Amino acid sequence: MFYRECSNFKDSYASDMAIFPIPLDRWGFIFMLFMAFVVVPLFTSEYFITNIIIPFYCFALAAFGLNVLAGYAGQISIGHAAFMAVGAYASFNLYGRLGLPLVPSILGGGLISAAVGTIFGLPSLRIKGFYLAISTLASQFIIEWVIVHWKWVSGGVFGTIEAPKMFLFGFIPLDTAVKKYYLTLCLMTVLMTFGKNLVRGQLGRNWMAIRDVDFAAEIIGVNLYRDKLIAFAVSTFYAGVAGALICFTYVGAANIEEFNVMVSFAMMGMIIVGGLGTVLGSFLGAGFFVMLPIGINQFLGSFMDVVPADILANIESILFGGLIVFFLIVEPYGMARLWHTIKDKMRLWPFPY
Amino acid sequence: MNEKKEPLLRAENIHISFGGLKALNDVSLEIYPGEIMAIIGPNGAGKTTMLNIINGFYKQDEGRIIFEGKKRSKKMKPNRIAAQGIARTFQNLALFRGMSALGNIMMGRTMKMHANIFSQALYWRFSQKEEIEHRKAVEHIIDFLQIQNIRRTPASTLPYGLQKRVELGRALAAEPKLLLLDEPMAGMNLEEKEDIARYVLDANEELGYTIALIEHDMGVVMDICDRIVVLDFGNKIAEGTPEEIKSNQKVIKAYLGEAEN
Amino acid sequence: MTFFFEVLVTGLMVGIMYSLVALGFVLIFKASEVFNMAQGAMSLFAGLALVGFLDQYLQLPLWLALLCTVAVMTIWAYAIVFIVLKPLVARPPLMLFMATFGVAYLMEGIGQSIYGTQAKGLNLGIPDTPIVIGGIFMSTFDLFFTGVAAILVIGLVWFFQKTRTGRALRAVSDDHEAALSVGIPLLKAWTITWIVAGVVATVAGVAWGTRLGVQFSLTYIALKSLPVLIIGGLDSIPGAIIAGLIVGAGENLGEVFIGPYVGGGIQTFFPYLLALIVLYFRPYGLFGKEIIERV
Amino acid sequence: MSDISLTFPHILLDNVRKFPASKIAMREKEYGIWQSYSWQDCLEQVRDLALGLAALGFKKEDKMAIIGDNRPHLYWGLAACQCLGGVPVPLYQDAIHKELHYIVDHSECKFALAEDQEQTDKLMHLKEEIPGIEYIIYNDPRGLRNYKHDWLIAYTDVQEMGRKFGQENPDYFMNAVNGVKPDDMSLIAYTSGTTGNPKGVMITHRMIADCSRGFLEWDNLDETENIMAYLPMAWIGDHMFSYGQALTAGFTINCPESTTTTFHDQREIGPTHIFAPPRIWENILTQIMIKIEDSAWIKQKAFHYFMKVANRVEKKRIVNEPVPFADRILYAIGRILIYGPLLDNLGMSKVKVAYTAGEAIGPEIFEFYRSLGINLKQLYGMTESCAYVSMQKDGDIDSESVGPPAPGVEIKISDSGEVMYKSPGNFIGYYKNPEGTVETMENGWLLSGDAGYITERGHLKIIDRAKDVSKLNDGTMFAPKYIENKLKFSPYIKECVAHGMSQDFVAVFIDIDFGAVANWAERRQIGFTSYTDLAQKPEIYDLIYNEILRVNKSLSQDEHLKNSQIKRFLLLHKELNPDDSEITRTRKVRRGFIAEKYETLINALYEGKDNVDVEAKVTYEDGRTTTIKANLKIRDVEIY
Repeated sequence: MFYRECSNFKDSYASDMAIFPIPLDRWGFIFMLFMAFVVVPLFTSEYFITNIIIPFYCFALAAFGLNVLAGYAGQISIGHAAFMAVGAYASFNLYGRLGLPLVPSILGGGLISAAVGTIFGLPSLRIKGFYLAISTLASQFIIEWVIVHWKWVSGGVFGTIEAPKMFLFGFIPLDTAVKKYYLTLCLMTVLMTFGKNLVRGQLGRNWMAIRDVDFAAEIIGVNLYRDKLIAFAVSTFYAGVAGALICFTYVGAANIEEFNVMVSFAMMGMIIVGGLGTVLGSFLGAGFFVMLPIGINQFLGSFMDVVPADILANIESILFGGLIVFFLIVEPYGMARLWHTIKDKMRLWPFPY
Repeated sequence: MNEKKEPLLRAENIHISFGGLKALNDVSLEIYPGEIMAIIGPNGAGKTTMLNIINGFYKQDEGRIIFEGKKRSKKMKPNRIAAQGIARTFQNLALFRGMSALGNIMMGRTMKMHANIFSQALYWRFSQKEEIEHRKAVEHIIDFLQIQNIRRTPASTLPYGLQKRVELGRALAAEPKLLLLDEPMAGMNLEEKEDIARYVLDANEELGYTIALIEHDMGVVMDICDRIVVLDFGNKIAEGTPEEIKSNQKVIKAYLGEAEN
Repeated sequence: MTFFFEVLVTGLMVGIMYSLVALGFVLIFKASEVFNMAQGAMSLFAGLALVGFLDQYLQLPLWLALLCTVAVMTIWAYAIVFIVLKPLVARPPLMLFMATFGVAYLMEGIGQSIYGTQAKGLNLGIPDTPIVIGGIFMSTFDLFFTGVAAILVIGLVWFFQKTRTGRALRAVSDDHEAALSVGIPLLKAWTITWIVAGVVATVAGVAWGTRLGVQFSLTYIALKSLPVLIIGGLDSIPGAIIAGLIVGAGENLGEVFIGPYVGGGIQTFFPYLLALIVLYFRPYGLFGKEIIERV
Repeated sequence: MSDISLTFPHILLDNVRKFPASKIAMREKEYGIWQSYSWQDCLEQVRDLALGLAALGFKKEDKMAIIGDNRPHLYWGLAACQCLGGVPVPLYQDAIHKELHYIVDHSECKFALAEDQEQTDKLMHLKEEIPGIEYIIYNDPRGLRNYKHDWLIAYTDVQEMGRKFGQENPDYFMNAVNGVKPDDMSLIAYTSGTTGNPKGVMITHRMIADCSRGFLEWDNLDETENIMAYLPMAWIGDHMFSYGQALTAGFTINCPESTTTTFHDQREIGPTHIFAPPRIWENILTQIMIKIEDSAWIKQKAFHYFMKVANRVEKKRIVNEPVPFADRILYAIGRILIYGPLLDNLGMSKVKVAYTAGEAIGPEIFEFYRSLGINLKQLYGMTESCAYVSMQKDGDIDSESVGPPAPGVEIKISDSGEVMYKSPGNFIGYYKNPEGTVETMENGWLLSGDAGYITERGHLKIIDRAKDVSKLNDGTMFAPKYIENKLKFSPYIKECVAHGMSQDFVAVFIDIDFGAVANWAERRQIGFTSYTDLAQKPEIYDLIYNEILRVNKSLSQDEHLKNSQIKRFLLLHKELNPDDSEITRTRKVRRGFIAEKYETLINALYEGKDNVDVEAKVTYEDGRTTTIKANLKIRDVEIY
């Protein structure tokens, strides 16, 4: 209805292959950036920023990571939170112990997580489907165990490290919510852009090919082993960075409980509800997952003055589970696909086709 | 026809069996550069198995494959074989259903694209140039197959005939030295068959591809093929030009035999 | 040496428990190609329900409480099959797999909203006094449940091998069309298997519940038995049993004899390590059916 | 005036000088994107081709046939031919062999330029019968690999020769171009006349150039315009619009990917200037109506409501009356909800000015587009006057007339009521047909053959073809075309023929629009096997019946015409088809021919029968023929 595509023609492949070929989408995206970079930090409360937006960004990153693996490359992983943990602890060690600068240690955390992820990806070369899915759970438990039991990894007791004071470029203290917010936002934006480029490029196509018909992919020349492993590496890199960011900017400590198997499952849910194999879906899913408890809280809050944590948790998991089922039945490709259907209707308005 | 020429691919005494069942029994055949060669035979004659061995999806139990004069190692993976220049289509479609027609055909170029992961992530300079240059090539194939209007349609939603066409496009995009087509016209109406037949001919004559195809429609085979190999129950029972095959008693029997049961 | 045997036997006894849960998975997978991530949640719910009937809400006698629990699980089975799986028939297995995620969340949420989240003791009045058999110490408690588990396992095997329904169900797993010709509608078959799985879950829930108390962590039991599953092979009942024993024994022995050197607590992941190793050599488990691709 | 170039070769050279290299002269949708050419590119293409032709022996005043869809290469061919002082003869790409043979033979073409294999085949077939054709040049080599003749050459090869020839004779091209004079013949446009053989209208550079300038000043159009070139190149309208005006002003000319994707491509480009015959506007309207009928009821309601609003508003605007405030608000809302998206979907949201020309357009159709906010205007002209006689001026629009005389045109009405005019576009004569020329000229005035009069506003109003306008027995005026156009506003009616000359009442043949009606029928689960079958369904008769009632109502409001309401009608068993020479390529009804061919039907209409048997010969494009038998129902219609 609001789309105006007349005289939006492409006279070069570059413009035809742009991320947002439709002007209105382009503007929508710019508007979003504006919201994120200007409106949110200036006009929203510190609580909102620290407890909603920052975790939202982090989980969006993580969810995208999982999406690369499950949504694009078709290799389900149900132990993904463990790699967030790897990223978190690795970056803490890099920053706290080795004294690397902040951003490098966060990315370093990602890289280390990617290395570990690649190792856990090796079974995917031989194992398929559910066997693989379950063997990815191994990563969850093995990593948890290592972190809890090997003091030199976790440093503190029961795998908890307090976050040291953070300085950006060594001198800018990262003390306020807004500063942390910008750190998260910038990293998130950059990495997501890279991510989008990957999945729309040849690598992304190879992944989807593997997902859809692996033997046809191989016969057209895709190196299954290499590209599966790359998928694991990329995916776990994003998870790692997300984990590190969560700990630095949200929790303020690396705590293994933040990354238990339940979180892994939740991430699965995120990408299902959000939309498998789409970047948008990663955002929607993560957003949904983060907002849900707060939403319920607000809702119940209007009836009772204090909402018991357990009731909150229960309603949350009921809604979450219900929605997973709902989406799988009604719209298997999640909110993202829903949005696209609406969008197409808008573009054709007032015509049906 | 060009018997003197050195064959592009030679399969020598291929044996393969699945769980005791002999699928191919001492089959040898040559494919010569620039020809359209057909493998025909009743159902279960082992035609598809032959293609699967040629492009390395199955490994023969005995016998050897010689491609461009070099013996192929049995350990060679299908993607390496593809890299040597063998592409194929499948009897029952194997399109990447999650991708658009364009994306599917772009997959045909995958071996030719070398931008590393980082430059792809930046989508800048080399990576972008590469994408564009291969998009151009693909667009020519889209034009060749006259599927401009379905470029952006998801493969899964395309009608069967067009899916076949897209799959052909995917194989063409790889610019193979040897193009294997497994029943490219299966389940098509006459008109669609004529189209595909024309594309196959054009691919052979204008783009100069060497083609080996399996097809049941004898009419088409006789029309477009230079040479025919006939398989029956895993054995090669005849080989020659369409005329020779038409008059070959064994062949006729094999087909009548099929007709009976 | 006796010590070794003690460890081994305890391990085996735990192993049977694993097999029990693993069986739940196998049954459902065989019948409906669904990999049921809700198995753990089912055990939890069963445990909670039992406690509910037994002493939390109404003080029913044990046998009645058990009966009611099974009834509840049956209702669940119907709900899952007809509300969740029916619309998803003929969708890729991955989707059904993910759907069971949702079911798990639902069960946990609903269960805990009804019965609360705090851990509850579950006492069936079985004395936990150690007794000595052949010079090996073991708890009657363990023995009892080992017995129950063993009986159930045998029962299931019998059900699937001997009874008409059982055979029909196997048919379903092998080939859906065939099953229809045998005269068992798909959905009916599914419902039956889910009920059976529910019963198994109940027993597992009770067994582990009495041991660790009925609480959320019961769901992890399921996770513990996943490696058992893949070691045995997703679709093999005997596989589940044998793998269960292997894992049980393996992790116990590992814990006792290797654990101390690496920092202890290796049960948590040892089974998975085992699974990885097995899968590397047998991608479809010890007894799993291999899937061959046709072009 | 002398400093203004009056020949198209020079105009092309001027453009190369005038415009920066960044200015796009032509775009063609190919390989998924719009390939662009600057004026420099065009010149090089034209030069190479021209020199190539020269190398092949093409001389001044030689004729070159051009056949194919609108492609830059064909327009370049046109220009190249003119650069050598030659005369292009564009042909209708859907013309059947018989017609092509006559034109190519009559115009003595030595060269022929074809778009692709399909067209080349036609020409090669012709060459067997007409040895005069020396060379056939093809643009798209696809499928032509097996054709080996030295007289069959690829476009690019010709250009290759041209480059060599150019190196050998560096100033050949410029000499040739300077040899071209404004009053040299620049085009022979064959009119598919409603009677007899096509006539070759001889046009000069000066005519096209002057008329083009006239157009451009009239609407002050300049090089910023974007146009879609998708009308048959053989039609004078396209030549004026996509070549004459385009070169003179320096428009950007956009050629669609294929005829089937035209409207999709138009949406992408968003032309600022549209020129199309009524049938195009009718088709688009039909498409809109079909789609709307398929859309959700809420959308339908919204659409119909806001179209009513728009219509109210337009009725005010067109007579320059103030629009009531409430309506202005509603219209603004409508623009957001309906008109805006609609125009955007049609690719017309950028349109500055649009023309309908070639024949009369139904007032309702005309108002529909205007009410959407498109500045649609009517233009009157003929091939013989480079389609340049009269056109409507902004702010002085009137759905019934075709506007005041264009700059430099004089119009007068003969005593018999026939429109005659002097236009800068008046042709020099019919090629090899002096007597034909004499017939149409009357001491410097050109006889249009149309009946019309000048309204009090000084607008020219065309009633109908002079020879078609007649009287019913009771003496009331009967203007078939006028009635037919009213009928054609219905999306369900494709063509129709009104009868009534020296009869007691008006009766019509109707051709249903198969697409629209089939769609309508399917939605109501009305099964049918063929066009003929569908056309004879009683439901369809009811459908059309109501459409006719509507027309009768509006006729009843006109003093002169209220007695010429439609009393009876029948639905034809086949679509009127140029291949059966029932209508012309430009879809003008050949009344005489139809009167003979369907005499039985006409009689049945007037003898009061309620059905009639018919057996008709149908010709397919490839010349094959079959016969259809059918029994056609006849219906009475009540009148107001």
